[in-house]
Amino acid sequence: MENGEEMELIRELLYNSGEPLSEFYRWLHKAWAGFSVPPVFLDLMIQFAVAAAVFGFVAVNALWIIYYERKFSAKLQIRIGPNRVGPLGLLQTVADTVKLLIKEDINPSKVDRVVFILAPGIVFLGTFLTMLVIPFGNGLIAADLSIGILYILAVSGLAVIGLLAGGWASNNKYSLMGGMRSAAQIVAYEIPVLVVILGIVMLAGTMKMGGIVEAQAGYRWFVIYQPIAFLIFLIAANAEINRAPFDLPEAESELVSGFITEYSGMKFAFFFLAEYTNLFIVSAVAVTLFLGGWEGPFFPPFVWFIIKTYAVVTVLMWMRWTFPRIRVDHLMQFSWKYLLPIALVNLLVTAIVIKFI
Amino acid sequence: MTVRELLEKIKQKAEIEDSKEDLGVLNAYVKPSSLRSLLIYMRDSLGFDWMSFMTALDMPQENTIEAVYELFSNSSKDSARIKVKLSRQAAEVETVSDIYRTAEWHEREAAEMFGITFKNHPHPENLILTPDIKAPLRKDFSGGDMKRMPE
Amino acid sequence: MEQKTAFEIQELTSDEYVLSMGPQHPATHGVLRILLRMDGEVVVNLQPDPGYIHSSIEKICENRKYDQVMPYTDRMDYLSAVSYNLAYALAVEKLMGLEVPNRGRHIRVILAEMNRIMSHLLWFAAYGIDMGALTPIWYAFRERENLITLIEMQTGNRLTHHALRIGGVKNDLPTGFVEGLNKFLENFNDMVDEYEALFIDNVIFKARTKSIGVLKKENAISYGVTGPNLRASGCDIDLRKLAPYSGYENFSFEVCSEKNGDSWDRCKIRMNEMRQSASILRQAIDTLPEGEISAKAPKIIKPTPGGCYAKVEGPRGEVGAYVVSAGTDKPYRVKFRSPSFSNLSALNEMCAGVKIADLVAIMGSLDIVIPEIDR
Amino acid sequence: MFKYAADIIKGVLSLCEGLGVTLKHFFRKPFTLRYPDVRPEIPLRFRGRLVLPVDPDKGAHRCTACMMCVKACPNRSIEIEKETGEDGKPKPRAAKYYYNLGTCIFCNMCVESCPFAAIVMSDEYELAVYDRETLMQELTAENLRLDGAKGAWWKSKFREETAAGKGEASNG
Repeated sequence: MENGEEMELIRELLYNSGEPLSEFYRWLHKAWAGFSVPPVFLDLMIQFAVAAAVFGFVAVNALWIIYYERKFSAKLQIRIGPNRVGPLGLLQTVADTVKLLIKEDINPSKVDRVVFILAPGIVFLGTFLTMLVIPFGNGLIAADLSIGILYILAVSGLAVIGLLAGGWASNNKYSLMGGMRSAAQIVAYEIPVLVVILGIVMLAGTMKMGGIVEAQAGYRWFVIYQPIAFLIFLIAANAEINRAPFDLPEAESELVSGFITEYSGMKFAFFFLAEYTNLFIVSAVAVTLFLGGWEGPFFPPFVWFIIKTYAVVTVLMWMRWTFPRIRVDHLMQFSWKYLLPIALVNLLVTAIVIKFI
Repeated sequence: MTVRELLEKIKQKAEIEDSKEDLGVLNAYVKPSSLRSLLIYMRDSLGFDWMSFMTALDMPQENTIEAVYELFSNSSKDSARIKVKLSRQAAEVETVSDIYRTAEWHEREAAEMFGITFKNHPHPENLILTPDIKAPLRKDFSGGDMKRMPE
Repeated sequence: MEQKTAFEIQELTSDEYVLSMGPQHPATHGVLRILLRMDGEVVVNLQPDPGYIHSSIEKICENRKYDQVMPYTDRMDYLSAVSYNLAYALAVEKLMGLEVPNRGRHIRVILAEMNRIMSHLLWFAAYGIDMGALTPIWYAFRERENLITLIEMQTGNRLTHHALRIGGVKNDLPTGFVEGLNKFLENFNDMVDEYEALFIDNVIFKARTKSIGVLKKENAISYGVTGPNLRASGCDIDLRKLAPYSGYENFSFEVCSEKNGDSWDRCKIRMNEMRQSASILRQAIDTLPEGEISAKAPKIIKPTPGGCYAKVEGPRGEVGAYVVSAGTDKPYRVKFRSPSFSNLSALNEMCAGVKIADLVAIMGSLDIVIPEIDR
Repeated sequence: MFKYAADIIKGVLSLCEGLGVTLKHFFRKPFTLRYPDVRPEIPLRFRGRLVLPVDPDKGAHRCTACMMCVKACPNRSIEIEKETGEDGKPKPRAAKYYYNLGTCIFCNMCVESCPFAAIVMSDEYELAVYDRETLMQELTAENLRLDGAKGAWWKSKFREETAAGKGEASNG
């Protein structure tokens, strides 16, 4: 294959999404043709710009989501929440982040240094890569891969390596236990999620994120066809991102802080950032798969997407601040004895219905 | 059961050195050798199923340490205080932690606070103090920075 | 200084390891260390190691006058200071033959029951945190704050009240106290219902506490376990009923007890006890007698030689004070029998073969207060 | 199979009940006292730091150095130096009243024992300091004037006593 063809293929893969962005790319390429520089540099620059944009969004969104969670939980708990830094405490998380970034970064002497330092990076990388295929609006997607949803499942699996590595490298019994728990938990809950997504893919006939949303056009949202699947997805995905009531890997009252016990400063901030971005991603995927993505009246698609995502985020937070933590063996039982069988039955029924009706 | 009746009953089972009534509660001084058999008898036959606490009293002027066992009966609401006089220099008594399990910790506490040895105790190590502090609740204990109150 | 080792290394099989839980651990509620012999997540054996914050109050008391001991008794159980006050005051009054006037006894009961509710509310709050539910604490602290404000009006302090004196209480009820208490009691039962709906009846919570940490009746009695922990094992012993003190015989209330002796029963009992305490408080403020609040105690208290053991039903169980007088103005020896001390000693009995998460659930349900163990 | 379904439904219902409680609280007013901006109401009997206020009638403190508070204190937090007259003999008046805030347990025993209502526990509750040395306080040097509800209460206390002519009465 010639070099040009290959580039064309990659470009096709990356930019073949809906309208505005790819139009913009085409226009850029046309303009670029005026200079005598190979177009591969332009591609690289676009890649960097996209990466920077996604990173910026991840960071700002995480800051906002932390603030939102603190305010929301405060409201549930009849208190006020952050209200000192900035108007209504809006800059509280910014101040916290700055604090974390300038804090001393402690590497305990007995840790496995390389793995210890790499672990937060791996966890964050998995999160960051997932962000690339979230369809924020019609065509507003960094890379609309034809295997989008599969890509999400594959990449989000990276996080477990990071958590386990962090727990193991900390050389702390509590951390190790936390890491082990997270591995067991994510493996157990990946399967119900997979089965549920399979049903959606069957309905939509595509694995492309944009395609799944388009399959729901005309308010035929999959949540109407698959309400049980939606619930299973919410629960299992919540477990997969280690949030209460499934926050066993960090289980404060049992394992002190689980795998992040020994982490401080910047590395801790990375774990924290990944955790809250994961919350957003899970909600965004739920919106994409079940709630019609960006579809909605009056407002532009992007706004609708954000509104829906934050609605799901709110529900997850509501659950978090109400329920006690589940026990580790109950967690496994819940997945294998309840979620998985129900998800399988759901899948079977879906398959039969699609086949014969 | 009045104090007198109780005293009569336990006199048949154990060697009572001395006894007195203190605000309606029997205080019986028992020979260390018959302590265990007495407590078993009281628990099984007299219904004293409850040991409130076990502690000790240091009596330097008599050169003794009294081990105090406070018993209570949930059925008849009777109390009894069994005491054992031990010598201060070699305070040693059989453990009763297999008769009343609660005595296990109370004896450990008394052992380190008063320097009493409980024979056959399942966990003879210290419970509360570090080993460098010896018998602080004895009257003649003098720690580094202990001060008396103004009179 | 030699290190305390509960488990010898040789004892461990190759699968097992020793985990040191505490002295700084979110679930130990203070400075308590528990050495766990673990097999994966399963606790094989454990050994509590208290003593990190020992305050030697019993030694201090030997060097204080009888009335000066009273503020120290506050500090053993800072969650219900009045129960220790009361045990000590009852012991000294019995030694001196003092009779507390009716109104004084009534106020003592009011304060003691308020303390019981406060303590149970704090247990509820802390247990929520132990179990990973982060919201109950705020609701419980709201009610507790209302009560503390009332107690602060009466005694002048929020936790270490120093409310009682030998012979009675220090202060009469201030104006507005009865109204405030009435207002609090009005919707307190609804609040307890809400707590139960939020937390105690939750299916996750039930799964984590039912038939976990079972303490059999005969074990409970042998270990000297008292209070709600004993009553959960099917033994309805409550000193307020069994050996009434301070006029408890004048109030009608139920002794809450359950059958199974597991963690959930212990929780249920505490919730019910809060309702019963509220009912006692209602009766107490309705039948508050007039008159003196304190007997005339001599300025220098010198009881006749002898020993006296007085016990009261604290929120955690039998709180006792064994006061030995030698006829001087200072007690010869004061021994405090603290319920948490005995309750914690039974922990090993309940925890064989449970998971580490269950251990937290069991310890939380025992409601231990560390300064009470490290007197 | 039926039990399996019933278990799920029962579980979900109990979870919904909990969600309902938190939702109800979502619409309630916050219970928070916005502390540094809004100050809590301090009851009259509150036991804060010990103070030796200036008697407005006399223009000086009321302490006669009778040492009752020193003896009553269960923690030896008070020490008093008597004033010496020109003849070198001690006079019944405190020259220096040392109060150790670090060891004080706020039990109010000193105030109760004072026969002249000279000392009182104030409303101050923000007692943390940066320096251990400052915990040892010398109260006569403060020349503190006690105002507000507490001050009025204190004044009525000792005026009552001086009017009745008895030197000894309980306070607190």
